[in-house]
Amino acid sequence: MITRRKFLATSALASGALAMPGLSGQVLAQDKAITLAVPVPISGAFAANGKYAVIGAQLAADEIAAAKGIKINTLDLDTEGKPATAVRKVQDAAEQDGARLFAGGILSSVSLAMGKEAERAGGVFMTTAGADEITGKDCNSATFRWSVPTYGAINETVRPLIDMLPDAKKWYTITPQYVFGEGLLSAAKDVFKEKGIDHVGNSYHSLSEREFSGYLTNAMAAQPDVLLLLNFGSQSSATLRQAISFGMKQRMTIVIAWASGLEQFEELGADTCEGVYFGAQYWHEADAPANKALVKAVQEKYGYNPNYSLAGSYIISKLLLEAAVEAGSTDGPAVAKALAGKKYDGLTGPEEVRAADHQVLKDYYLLKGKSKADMKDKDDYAEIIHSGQSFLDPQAAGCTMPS
Amino acid sequence: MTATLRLTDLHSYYGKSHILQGVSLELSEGEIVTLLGRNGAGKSTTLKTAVGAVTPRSGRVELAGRDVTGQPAHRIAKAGLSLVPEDRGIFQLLSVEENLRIAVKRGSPWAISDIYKIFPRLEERRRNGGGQLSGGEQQMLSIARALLGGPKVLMLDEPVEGLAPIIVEEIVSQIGLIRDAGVPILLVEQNLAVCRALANRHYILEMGRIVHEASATEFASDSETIDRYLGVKA
Amino acid sequence: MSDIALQTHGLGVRYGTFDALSDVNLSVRCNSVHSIIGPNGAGKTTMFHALTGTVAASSGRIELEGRDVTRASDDDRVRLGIARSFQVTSLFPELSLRENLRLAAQGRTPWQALIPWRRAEASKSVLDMADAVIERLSLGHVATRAAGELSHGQQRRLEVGMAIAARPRVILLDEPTSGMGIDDIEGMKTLIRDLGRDHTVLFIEHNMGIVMNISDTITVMRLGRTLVEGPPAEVRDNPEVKAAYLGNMITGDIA
Amino acid sequence: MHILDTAKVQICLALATVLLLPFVLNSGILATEILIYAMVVAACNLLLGYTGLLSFGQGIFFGLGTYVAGVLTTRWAVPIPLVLLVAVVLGGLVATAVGWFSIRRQGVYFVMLTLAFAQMFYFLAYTFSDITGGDNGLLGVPRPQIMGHVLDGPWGYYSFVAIFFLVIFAVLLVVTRSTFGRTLLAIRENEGRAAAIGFPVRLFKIEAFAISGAITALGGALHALLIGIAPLESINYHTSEMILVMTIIGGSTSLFGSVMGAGFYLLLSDTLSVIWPRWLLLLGLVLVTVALFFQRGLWGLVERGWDAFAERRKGPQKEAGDV
Amino acid sequence: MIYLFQILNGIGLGMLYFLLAAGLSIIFGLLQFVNFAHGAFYLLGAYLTYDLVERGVSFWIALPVATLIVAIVAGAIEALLLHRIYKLPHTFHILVTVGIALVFQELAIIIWGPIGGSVPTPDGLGGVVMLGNFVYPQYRLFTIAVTAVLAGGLWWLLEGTRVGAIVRAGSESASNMALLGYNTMRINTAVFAFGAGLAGLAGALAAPIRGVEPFMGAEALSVAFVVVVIGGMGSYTGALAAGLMIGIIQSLMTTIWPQGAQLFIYIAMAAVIAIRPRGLLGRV
Repeated sequence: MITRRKFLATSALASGALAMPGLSGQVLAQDKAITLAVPVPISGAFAANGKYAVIGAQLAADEIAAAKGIKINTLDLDTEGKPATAVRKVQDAAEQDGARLFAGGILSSVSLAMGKEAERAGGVFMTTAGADEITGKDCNSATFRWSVPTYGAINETVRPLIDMLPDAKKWYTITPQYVFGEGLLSAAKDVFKEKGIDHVGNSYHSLSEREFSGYLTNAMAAQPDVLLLLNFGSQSSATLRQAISFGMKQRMTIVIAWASGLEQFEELGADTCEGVYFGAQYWHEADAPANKALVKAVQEKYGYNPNYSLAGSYIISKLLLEAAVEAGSTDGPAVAKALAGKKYDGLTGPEEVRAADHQVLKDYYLLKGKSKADMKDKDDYAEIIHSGQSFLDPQAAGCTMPS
Repeated sequence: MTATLRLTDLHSYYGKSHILQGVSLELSEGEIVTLLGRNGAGKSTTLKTAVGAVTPRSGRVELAGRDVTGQPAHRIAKAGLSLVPEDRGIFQLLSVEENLRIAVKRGSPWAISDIYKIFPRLEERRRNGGGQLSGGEQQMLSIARALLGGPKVLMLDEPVEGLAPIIVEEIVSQIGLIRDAGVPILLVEQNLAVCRALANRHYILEMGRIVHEASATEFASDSETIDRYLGVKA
Repeated sequence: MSDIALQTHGLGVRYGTFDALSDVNLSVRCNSVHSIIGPNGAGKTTMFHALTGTVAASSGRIELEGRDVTRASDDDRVRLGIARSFQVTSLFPELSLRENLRLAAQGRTPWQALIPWRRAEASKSVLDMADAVIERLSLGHVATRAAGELSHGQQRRLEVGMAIAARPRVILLDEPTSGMGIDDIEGMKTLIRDLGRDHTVLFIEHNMGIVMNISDTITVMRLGRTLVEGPPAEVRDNPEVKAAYLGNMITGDIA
Repeated sequence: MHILDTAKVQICLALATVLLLPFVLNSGILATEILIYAMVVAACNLLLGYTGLLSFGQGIFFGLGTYVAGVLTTRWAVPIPLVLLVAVVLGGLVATAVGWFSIRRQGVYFVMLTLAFAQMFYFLAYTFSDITGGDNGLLGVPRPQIMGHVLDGPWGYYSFVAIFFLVIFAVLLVVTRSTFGRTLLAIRENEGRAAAIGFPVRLFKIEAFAISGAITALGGALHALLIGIAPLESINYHTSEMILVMTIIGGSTSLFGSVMGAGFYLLLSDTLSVIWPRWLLLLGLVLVTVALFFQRGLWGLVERGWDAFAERRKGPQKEAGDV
Repeated sequence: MIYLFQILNGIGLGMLYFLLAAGLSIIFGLLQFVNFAHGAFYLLGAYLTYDLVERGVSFWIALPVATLIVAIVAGAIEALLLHRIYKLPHTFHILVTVGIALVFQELAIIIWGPIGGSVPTPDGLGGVVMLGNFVYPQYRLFTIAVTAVLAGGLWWLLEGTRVGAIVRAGSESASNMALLGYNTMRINTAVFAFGAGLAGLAGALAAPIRGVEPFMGAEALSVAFVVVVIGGMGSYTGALAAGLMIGIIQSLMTTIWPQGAQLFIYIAMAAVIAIRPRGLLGRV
């Protein structure tokens, strides 16, 4: 408060603090820096994601600044993983710092709230969060999303697995009880129905659950061939860990449809992950030129491989900044216009920003955990056994973009 | 002969009220001394001050020639000044034996078996909870517990209050046994008969001061003093 | 019935299996000073609790000016006209002396105090009552001081004042002089005697100087029962009382 | 009563806060949030400071207010004044129920009971996501309009909230200085005696709960209008914890102390979170420090400072006199 | 069959809850102190175990060492900080212990990182036991056995030994203990350390099942509170009964109505309190 706020207070007073701040964004000029706001959970329960997201955004900013010869300031906003805090910080950044470019999110509830706020503030927001509503029924002109929605995640994991494991006819699901979980579950059910799979049961659990022995018991009682975990983050780690302790890995195939990638492998360790299938938005070993470049840059600068939080934040920051440069302004609608329909070389290969719903069309990966002996290096936890794109068309996803 | 317990000019307060206004008394080897007085005269406060449960504003407490003034209660208790409080302080949820066991001190001349000799009732009820005892039994347990710590001086606060006559007699004889075992006793008691039966000397306390001191024989014949300080005459 | 303020018929209180009070027949005349004495554990304070409704009577009846109040709750009894002071001073220590008394006076009409916008100054009768009591206690010079900062004697007087402020028919005082110095006791004695003129006072006391001096009637209690009741002279010379007070090995319960 | 605790000084301080915040702070959102929480914390103070009830239930009422605003504006487009009224009434009613249950126990048990209720309401909100939106919350809560003009700018809405803040602050001043408020103080000081002089103590406590709950729910509704969402976190017990911490830090002997507590906490969090991602550690140390060394809170410091200042100005010539 | 199995799960879960709550309950009984930092000791126990195992120390050594370190740390906190605030109102107990809990949580992130980690199942207990159609992890059976033995041992310690008698006596009246020559400050420190050590042990035992993450303390705390409220404050047997009850209810609910499993814990608590405000076995 002492330094930043004082400074802001004086400068704002000079320009008339009580007046409504202008709604137009900055016009780019050589001598003027553009601001990229990075609203991510830096403290709180999802601090791990925020830490890497900040690094990824900075990397993108440095890269664009060097390439285009402009100044870019990144403004890290700690959302604490709470929607209310996130919205307040976004409002503040828009009004105090004139920020119009927002790259971040991660959590569904936080991202939905921020998307609305970015639209209201005349900015543009790009996220890697999971909730389908972001490019579905709550889509708006200012919000873009890089990550694949639930439909794609299920279709690129469950469908290839069914093909690969023709004997596995009985599937059991464990689902967190909220909209995101429901999205994954209903997509899975559709695939089951189409493929003639016997969905032998599902257990819902709350988002604060840490003890899964009860749900796993339900699953064991149904004697499935495949256990499909539809929860994510530390909950999916806990479920997997406990499932393994119940000897379920030996008795059935286990799939985590929405894994968070390298972070999760590090948390779980190779022994736990061996033989388990993981769906992932990003994998550092993916064979795409842009990805190879990113891995090289991160290795050079930090000495480790990029994980999903870092890579996701990097790519959305880069997209926003490039669009702003192209539009010659950070003004929300202008940047959005530049982004919509854009095709580019992405971290998963060729990617495209679909204009109709602002969803990026990109690959989703199915990984399989390797044994410790097979790992080439300490991060080589898994091999990519399938990748591909599946997307509902915008109408089916429920997005009617206001013009 | 030096006093085993000597209180010199003690002043104590409860909040703002000045309860002890200069109490001095002493107790020697082999004696039972009573402290008499009406309700609110400061008898219990004198005992509590001696044992450190109330910290005196001024004055001295000496135990066997050692100054213990102002030390915390547990130190004074360890040094050998033992108080059996008016409410008896029995741990209701502990059995009789447990109440005794936690009171045992290394180096004490008293063992639990000695206690059972003096208080056979306690041995009978050793498995009972402290809360299930009658008032008299609680009193015995409280005295017994104090003895196990090997006290140099024992202080009893109204040991027979509210007890049936037959129990009173039993406790009076037990107190006598303890004195005979060599533990000097300072007794606060309102039952004159009990005091007469036991005490070598008497102090009378009024409004926080010692107003009268007498030997047992002097006191027995001085009915005027008794009426004045303790009876219904104003 | 006209001149009896408070009366009990066969009043008993039982704690578990212990009879704290049994078969007490007490009658307190209007505008009199009535004291209760007796050794520790005689049931004096228990009787107060039963009279004010702090504990329920397990048998018998309590009448206030002829009206049966045995089943009335404690705050109802305050409104009906029974007020008490406590043996252990129980004030609102951080509030001023005047506020303590104002609250006690307001306690007669507590529903008024539930109105969250009603200013305390709006109840003139309550304020007047508080000021009248301050006058009566001669505590005007410390009226704005916090009760917790008063001297012990002043606190004891305020304790009695709290009972007066409720404009009761009967004032119950539990050891009003406990812990007081000689000078304060004299003042308290005068206060209680005066209270007897316009109220009815029932009080528990150990100081025989006060009891014998100002009581119209004395009830002596022992082991939860009444032993003797009568005027001071009679009680003083009663051999049973003397025996009870000075004790012997047979009764063993004596002060 | 301290000289700074008179109604006039207090309302002046509140007014000064409203007028000064726009000049001191650059962020209208933060300033508005401070006023909303100041209101909510002052209502908590009515329970904690004036009645001596340490309740973890405030988050229930706050969350309830946000959901009232969320549901009524996004489902049925109910006009804002009516929304706020419903929040107040519903907050009061739920608080009465929670209070009625909780005050059956005292001390730590009471604390535990309110904590349990807070958890229960959280899981109710989570489980019945059809109404509350579950983890996603309710999105798109609109700002109020005044004469056809939407209060979209931060300082426009600030002014709107400032009026509520001043009214509520004045209401609480009236309440705490009424016979009712003064009886609450008596109950805090010595509950047994308050009952013995004739006050039906339970009724007083329940009424304090109701008033506190109504104001807290109003604050919750205003907060939902501020940030445009009704999130699940609002009804989490951490909200209760935060409100309590603000109350204690501010000092529970004065209403303006609550305003200071809310302001201090929010500004501190905002500042620390910019400085260091692990700022919660520093916050933890602040809490320990306050409990050990500043038990009368910020307001206690202000009083002490004022007394020292008055002492110096008065000089040695006048010693006694003020009481 | 599935219900029987869920009851077995519930017992395993309940015994961990019991271990957590017993410490809280004992501390409350002796000190009348609301300890919001109790979850932090659970967290510390789990992380210390994780740390030691990562360094190659055997789980069997890490378990007692972690427990002991937690007890020592807690004892130091009590002796340096907490004993000063016992006489203050509960408000300040809560303020201080909430502060301490925050400090521990953030320290865990600083020292061990924000992601968390796994503790491998200890050697020799990695397998499973077949129970009809169901399998049950050996390690979980082991924790049930250990906590059951501990529960019995604790009961014996509290009810059958002089030390236990001292603790129980102290929780009845500290001033009477002083009259018997006991330094109650030292007893307080020891009991606080002991109660915190139980929480640390619960954390250490839970680590191989649940892994470690920086926010596990806050979650454990709220469960521990529920167990103590239902069981009755200060009651050891109450903590056992309530811990098992909550564990079993929660497990059964995951089969009966999984959406409401968490909600039902609180509904059960509200029901118990409505009928019996002091808790199942509470004394006061």
